Amino acid sequence: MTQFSLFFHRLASPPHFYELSKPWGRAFSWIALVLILVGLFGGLWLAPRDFQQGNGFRIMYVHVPSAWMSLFVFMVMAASAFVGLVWRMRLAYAVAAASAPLGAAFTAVALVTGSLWGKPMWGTYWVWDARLTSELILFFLYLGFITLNRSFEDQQTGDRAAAILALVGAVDIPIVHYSVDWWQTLHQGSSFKGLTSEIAPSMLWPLLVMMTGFMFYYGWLVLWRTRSEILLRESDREWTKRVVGS
Amino acid sequence: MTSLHEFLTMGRFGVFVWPAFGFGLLVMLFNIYLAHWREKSAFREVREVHRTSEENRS
Amino acid sequence: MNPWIQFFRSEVGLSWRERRRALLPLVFFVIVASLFPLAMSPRPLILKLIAPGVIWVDVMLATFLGLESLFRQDYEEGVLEQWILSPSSLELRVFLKVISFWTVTSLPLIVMSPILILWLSFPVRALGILLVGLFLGTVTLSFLGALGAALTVSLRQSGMLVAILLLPLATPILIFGAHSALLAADKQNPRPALYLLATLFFLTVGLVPKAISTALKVSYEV
Amino acid sequence: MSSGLAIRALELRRGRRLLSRSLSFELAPGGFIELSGPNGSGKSTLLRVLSGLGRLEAGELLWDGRSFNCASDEHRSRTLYLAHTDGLKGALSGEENLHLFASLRQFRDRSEEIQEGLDYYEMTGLKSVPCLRLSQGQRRRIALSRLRAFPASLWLLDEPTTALDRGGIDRFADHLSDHLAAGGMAILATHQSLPERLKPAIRIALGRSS
Repeated sequence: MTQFSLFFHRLASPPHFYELSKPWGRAFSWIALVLILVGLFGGLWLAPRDFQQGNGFRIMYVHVPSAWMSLFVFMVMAASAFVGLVWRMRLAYAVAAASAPLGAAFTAVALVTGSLWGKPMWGTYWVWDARLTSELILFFLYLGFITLNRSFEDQQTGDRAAAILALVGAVDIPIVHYSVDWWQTLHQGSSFKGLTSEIAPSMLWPLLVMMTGFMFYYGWLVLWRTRSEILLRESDREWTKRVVGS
Repeated sequence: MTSLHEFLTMGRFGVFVWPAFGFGLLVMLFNIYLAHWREKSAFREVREVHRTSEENRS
Repeated sequence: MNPWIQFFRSEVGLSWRERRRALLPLVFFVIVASLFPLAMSPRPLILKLIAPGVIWVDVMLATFLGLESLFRQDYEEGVLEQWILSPSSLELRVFLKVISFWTVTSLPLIVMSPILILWLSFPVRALGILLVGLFLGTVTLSFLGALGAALTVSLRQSGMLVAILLLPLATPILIFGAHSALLAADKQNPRPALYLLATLFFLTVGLVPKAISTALKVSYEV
Repeated sequence: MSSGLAIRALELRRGRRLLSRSLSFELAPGGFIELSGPNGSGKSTLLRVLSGLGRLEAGELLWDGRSFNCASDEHRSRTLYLAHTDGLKGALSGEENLHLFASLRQFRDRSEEIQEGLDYYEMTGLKSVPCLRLSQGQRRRIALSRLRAFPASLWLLDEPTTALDRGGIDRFADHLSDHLAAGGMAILATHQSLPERLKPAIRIALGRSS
């Protein structure tokens, strides 16, 4: 067993995961804090005004990372749902259940900041732009996952049912995005080409730093929440008594 | 950014930029609180399960 | 006689025997469609624009609400257990069950829709495209709704839940379906929309039965 | 022990609770196992796992010495599982239910055997009455006639004799003895005591989780 797969094998067993994830979580939280602060400083202070939108474009530094995270977290959810269904790993279900609320939060942020960005640019808070509309539908998918996951008194059935929904949802997201895009071009000509096409390097690096910061922030929170979820799912096992008893 | 004034007002966009970052910060902090609350309720429930299974066995 | 045909006939026969329950979606469909002129204005110019959208959203809701308890009775009577234990393909059995539901519940909606949409002053020449779109759409929606019914089969009542879970997934069908009729009404070429809808039709009919049978097995592996 | 069913170190779980200490037993053809134990002790769960419905937590299953998967079509075609619920559609009559069951078991035509099964359990007179109008005992008799109409070497019966009257129990006892005499096997979960003439090869008492 090579060192690498030994690590994963031990990580996959809930008690080891519970202990191993704590130091990693703490590390992620500090890295996330530093990256986000640097990104904010770069984005809000250093980056030059956009000749078209003035300072309004700075909303991008919170909108784009959260929009990207809302998609990334759904893919993590779908992947762990698949692992859970195929290899029957409780830890995988715990990761999916832990990620769902975080993904929903990122989607909410993306929606609100998107409409706040829309006001100065298009004059209205909500415009049926293809990306925002897909984000809205993604938000409903997250709510569907959370609702289904928690509507069974046996958690295992809830996990598996929600996992199937997550997999079907993951297949559906690109289709939804394409159909909304098709619908958008049908009515309003080509959808708004955002700023990202010709973005100056001094504007770009803070965006990448912010996105990485968000990833670590998600990493920290998902490890933390997964610990609680795995505790709930393993409450019949002995090791949870030691953890909870203290 | 030329001056602190421009930073604060964001050149007439402040009314959109700051609420956007404010909401983002609010949600990220709320996430942390939720995670903390979830851990507390998980601990409470697992203690409950262990207590009842103790009673069943005795 | 081939066991599959025997199974399909008994399913259709059974739903036909309880057609009062199966026709509720039709009544729902007619009532909801006739609410819109009251809510908006009777002027044909306005109604014409919203007609396809009204019919399609109405069909979607009627299908999901009609499908909610597709497997529940079989689950409670222990018959679903025998399906899973039978040495034959569960996917094909689920496929036949959904088609039998479609025949008894969705087909009347399609037959009724031309009348309703003409009330909404929809041009007659575009009726053909509407019916093709509704055929493809209702079958696809029936399979998606059946997935929702399978995911929630062990819940006491899950009326709204099935709609909430599946509506986001059904938006592409709504978009292509409603717009194929809208484009036809405006004398534009509806074919691209119909082809896209047909793609979703084959994708759903091909993949979703597998998801449904997994969902049914999940509710048993307590 | 080559022929028959063998279970090694089987562990059962319902939801989060471990149901029983690990179980091991071997059942030779011609014998049956009597499963007893209070409610919730895992009787039904064991039957469901062996029928291929439930998920095995741990343990190994052998059929004639060869390991097998409960959820395989091969195992399902040689097993008949009678659950707590009779598995009968209320809107259909007894006969229609059995024909539907025939299509489930992929039989093209099974009418004689179905007729014979209904005759054996004295349900011919009521065969076209919708099941929801039959009494619990009558429905149980139709469910049991399924065992007669369709071949299976392993029977998994969850309280087969509930709601049966004295005559019904005797008929079932004869039916079971014929099945065993023909080399069949069975696992019965029961509350009531079985007629004395039925001698279980193995008795397993599932207590509260130990």
